[in-house]
Amino acid sequence: MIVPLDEAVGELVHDGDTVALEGFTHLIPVAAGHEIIRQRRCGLTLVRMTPDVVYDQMIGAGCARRLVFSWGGNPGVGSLHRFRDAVQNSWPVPLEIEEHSHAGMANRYVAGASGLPFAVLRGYLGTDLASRTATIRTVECPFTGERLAAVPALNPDVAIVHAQRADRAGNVQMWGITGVQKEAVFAARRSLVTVEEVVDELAPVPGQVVLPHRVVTAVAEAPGGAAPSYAQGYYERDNAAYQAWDAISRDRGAFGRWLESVRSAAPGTVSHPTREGRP
Amino acid sequence: MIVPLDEAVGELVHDGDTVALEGFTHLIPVAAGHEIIRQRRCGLTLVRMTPDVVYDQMIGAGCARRLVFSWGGNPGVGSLHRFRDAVQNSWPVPLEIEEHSHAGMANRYVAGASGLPFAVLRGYLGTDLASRTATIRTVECPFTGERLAAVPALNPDVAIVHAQRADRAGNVQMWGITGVQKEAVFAARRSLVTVEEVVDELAPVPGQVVLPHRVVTAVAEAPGGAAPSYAQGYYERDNAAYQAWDAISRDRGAFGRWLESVRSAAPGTVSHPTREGRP
Amino acid sequence: MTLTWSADEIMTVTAARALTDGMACFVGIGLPSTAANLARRTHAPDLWLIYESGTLGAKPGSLPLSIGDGVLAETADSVVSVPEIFNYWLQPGRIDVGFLGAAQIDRYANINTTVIGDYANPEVRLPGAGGAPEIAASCREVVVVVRHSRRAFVDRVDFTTSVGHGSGAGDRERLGLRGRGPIRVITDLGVLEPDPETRELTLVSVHPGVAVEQVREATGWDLAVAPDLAVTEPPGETELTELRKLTGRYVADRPQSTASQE
Amino acid sequence: MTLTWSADEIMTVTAARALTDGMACFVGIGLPSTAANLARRTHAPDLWLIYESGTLGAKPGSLPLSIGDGVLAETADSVVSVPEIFNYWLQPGRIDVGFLGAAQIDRYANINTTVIGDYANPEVRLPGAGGAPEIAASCREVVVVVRHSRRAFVDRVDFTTSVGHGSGAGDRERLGLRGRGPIRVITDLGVLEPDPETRELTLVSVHPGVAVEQVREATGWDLAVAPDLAVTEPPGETELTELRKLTGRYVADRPQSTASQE
Repeated sequence: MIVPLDEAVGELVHDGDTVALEGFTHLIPVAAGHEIIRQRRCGLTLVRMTPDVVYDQMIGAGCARRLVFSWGGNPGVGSLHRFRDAVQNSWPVPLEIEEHSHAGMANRYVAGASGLPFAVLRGYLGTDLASRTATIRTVECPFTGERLAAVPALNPDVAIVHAQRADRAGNVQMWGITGVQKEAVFAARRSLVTVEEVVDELAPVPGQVVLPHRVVTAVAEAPGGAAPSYAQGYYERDNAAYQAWDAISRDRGAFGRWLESVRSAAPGTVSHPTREGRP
Repeated sequence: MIVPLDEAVGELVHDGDTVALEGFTHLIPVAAGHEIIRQRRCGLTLVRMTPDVVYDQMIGAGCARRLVFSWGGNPGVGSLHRFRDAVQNSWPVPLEIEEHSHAGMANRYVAGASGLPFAVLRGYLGTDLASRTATIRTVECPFTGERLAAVPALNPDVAIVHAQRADRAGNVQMWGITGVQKEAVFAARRSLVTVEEVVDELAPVPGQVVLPHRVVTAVAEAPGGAAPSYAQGYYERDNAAYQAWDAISRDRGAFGRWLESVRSAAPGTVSHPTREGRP
Repeated sequence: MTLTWSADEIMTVTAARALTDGMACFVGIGLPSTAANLARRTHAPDLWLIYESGTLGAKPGSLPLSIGDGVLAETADSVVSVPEIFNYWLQPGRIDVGFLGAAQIDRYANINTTVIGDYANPEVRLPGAGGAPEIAASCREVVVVVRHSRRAFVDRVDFTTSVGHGSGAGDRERLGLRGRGPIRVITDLGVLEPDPETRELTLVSVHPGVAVEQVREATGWDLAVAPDLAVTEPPGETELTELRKLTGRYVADRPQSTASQE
Repeated sequence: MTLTWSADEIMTVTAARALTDGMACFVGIGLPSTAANLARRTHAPDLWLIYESGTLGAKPGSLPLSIGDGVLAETADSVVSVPEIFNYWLQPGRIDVGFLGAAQIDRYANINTTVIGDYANPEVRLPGAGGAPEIAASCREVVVVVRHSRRAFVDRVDFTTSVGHGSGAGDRERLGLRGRGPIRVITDLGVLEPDPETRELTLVSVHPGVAVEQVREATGWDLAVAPDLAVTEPPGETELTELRKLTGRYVADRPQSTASQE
């Protein structure tokens, strides 16, 4: 249940898998993403509501053949240049995209978590998304006759999230902004949770979300594993790292050097632009 | 926002309304139910997943013309005799019933809370409920072709729940088993929350559910207002009162005397069988 | 010393034994809850109890009177909303075993908790469905605990609240029900299991001292009896002691430390 | 003393004024967030901010850089899941005003944040929809904040990420969109509002010192000008001070207590 991160990724993430790394600005599983890069996984369908720096890195590293998402950007900074390069120039490999809105993606996870084949929402009406994305259809209310949007369930092969704590039985505790992580874990066939620390007992925290061990396949300790995003109660968001990523990612060469540094680092190391070269 | 209970019921609950009093064993809004009896409301469509003693009382008092529910009983004791008398003998007035499963009712509230006309679930397959209840239909998944159960949204005119605390702005805080109360309040056009106490500041509590003041129409202070059910952190369940209700409710005469005592009590008083006659 | 027990006690002990340690068990109130909590205190300490009130992994020290008692919330790994229990836990098939009671149960283990008599004009109005229809549909398997009588064991239930094996073999699959349905019915007289071929409930075990004829007389159809009919293993001392502690019938008439030596 | 301000500052101040105290406001990141927080610190202390990350009633003391900053969670009345924000808050029409940005906006206030150029072979791939399509559909009304340029103000968006007024009057109703849609577009040059009849965006106000021709030149269609064109009320000292505190551009070059006396 509690395993080293490199073993967990090695066992749970296979080439060609559909993999969702979730975390809404807070608690992004960056260390796990870097481990996927380090193990040179490829052909992945990457799923994420808000692909940001770590997905830009995985896409630039050639891990992904397909991206299912609703908003891809460097929050507070601008665009994702590796994502753009993949979409606009197929570099380093072509990237198919399947694009939804947040409401649609959130409900796709909810349907997946609920064992339903689809979800119903008021969404997409009149937008070009509805015509560009094959996984947006409509359904008729059997009581009112009204037509509503329907989206298929998301059931990733693996969901990966980061949390503050887990106990030794694999019960996971997170708090603060917890986004769609519970739904992603429940929707997935397998799940990996990286945590700031493994503790003997999970003292209750207001606003906590608990993932019982029964829905968690593996827990890996990865202190600092959400940086440069933040872990409430542990560390702040490293805004400078997001800004620094903009320059690195604009240039294929600079990105290549960054990639080399990640690949040559020891397993479990988290590499952040602003932290390079520091003791 | 913060009003006396009798005023709140007087303003928010009208004859003929669809009214949901929710609370899953814990935090049942009994004081509000008794105030509805005291104000002699009639023709109500009463909605509740688990009609128990307080609904037996309201039904016996003739408040209801219709009951929408999934399980009606005296938990841990047995049957509801006023409910049975109404269904089997139309006493004191005929009672129509619309009967679902818990899963169906919970999802009807979820749809109501979500502004959707219906909800989809895996439910009712092969049961006689599906043929006896008009609000159970099917819908086809537009992606897989699978047929699933569909139930219409519940949007009560008023939802009434009981909570531990509210602040003066009308933000409500409850914890422990919170059942389907959030969904009931969100689904309703108006809402009334009775609370153990109104406080200046809601100190966070692990496991809390907060209902922001924006979804709360009125808050009424009603200390002990969930008895004989319990309010975690305030008082225990009065199991003897549930047992005592069995004898009272079996007999129309005994029930009539109980009803008279409730009607003649001062507004806001909670009458429980085992507490009668005590100082 | 000779152990003695009541018919309810051997029923509850036998029901508890049907639960394997580590399973996730969706528990109905009453007999199922007593049996599940007994199992947790004897051979299955890691049995994971889910109650429909929203408590996950409850570890009550005393028997809850209702599915929403405070002791369940206070001892749970996590308390979630009722929609979440049904949608995120039950519906996707995460629960190993559903543990149900019944007012009526029939030849194919279909369950009625709704009405005796006609639905529109009932003889007896019962509480209704609660969580049972979806528990019976979605748990990997279902165990039913019910006291044996001709009133309860009927040829065909007056109302199908929860589907057991429908009208026989292949019916669950035809209906699209995902779980295996009732695999065992435990009563105060014995144990019934669906026939592997026909899915008709068949007597597979009688409790010590119970005659087959007694069970057949308490059953409203021509009850089949398994050729290798067993006699239920009697309750052990620990099982009885723990059960009586739970139900409040335990009388500590001697020091507990010596009890195990007798 | 004469107040001076930048084009971005008057845009943000004007956008903040579009928000009424007590409203529930669904806030996009960037310019909308700055304006909403300015409103909360000036005329609308009870403005109720919702961010799509799940924070309800956030009261950040400093500007969040993202929609999920810790300061939002720590100051919120409540933090809920992302599905809950969209399903229980936005979708049922509980939000008074949605506050959006845009990469492109067209004559009928349709918004593009997806691609410039062809979808399959884009010139510029933009971040995409995020919460915007449903914010634009379900909020009672929508306010858009965007810097004025011919690149942004186009006759027809390359991609309709979020519907404004579609192709004109009656289109929202035909599509079944429940909110009123964009009621105001605030830029660094002036303010546009949909024509009451045609729903075409019309210049209703220019900021002090801005010529109508300048606005028309920065607009990619033949921009209509309201007959009663106004000049935007200039930012007040408190507004500018609070805005600069928020954006970190405030220089406390004199004691604050005397500032208000000048």
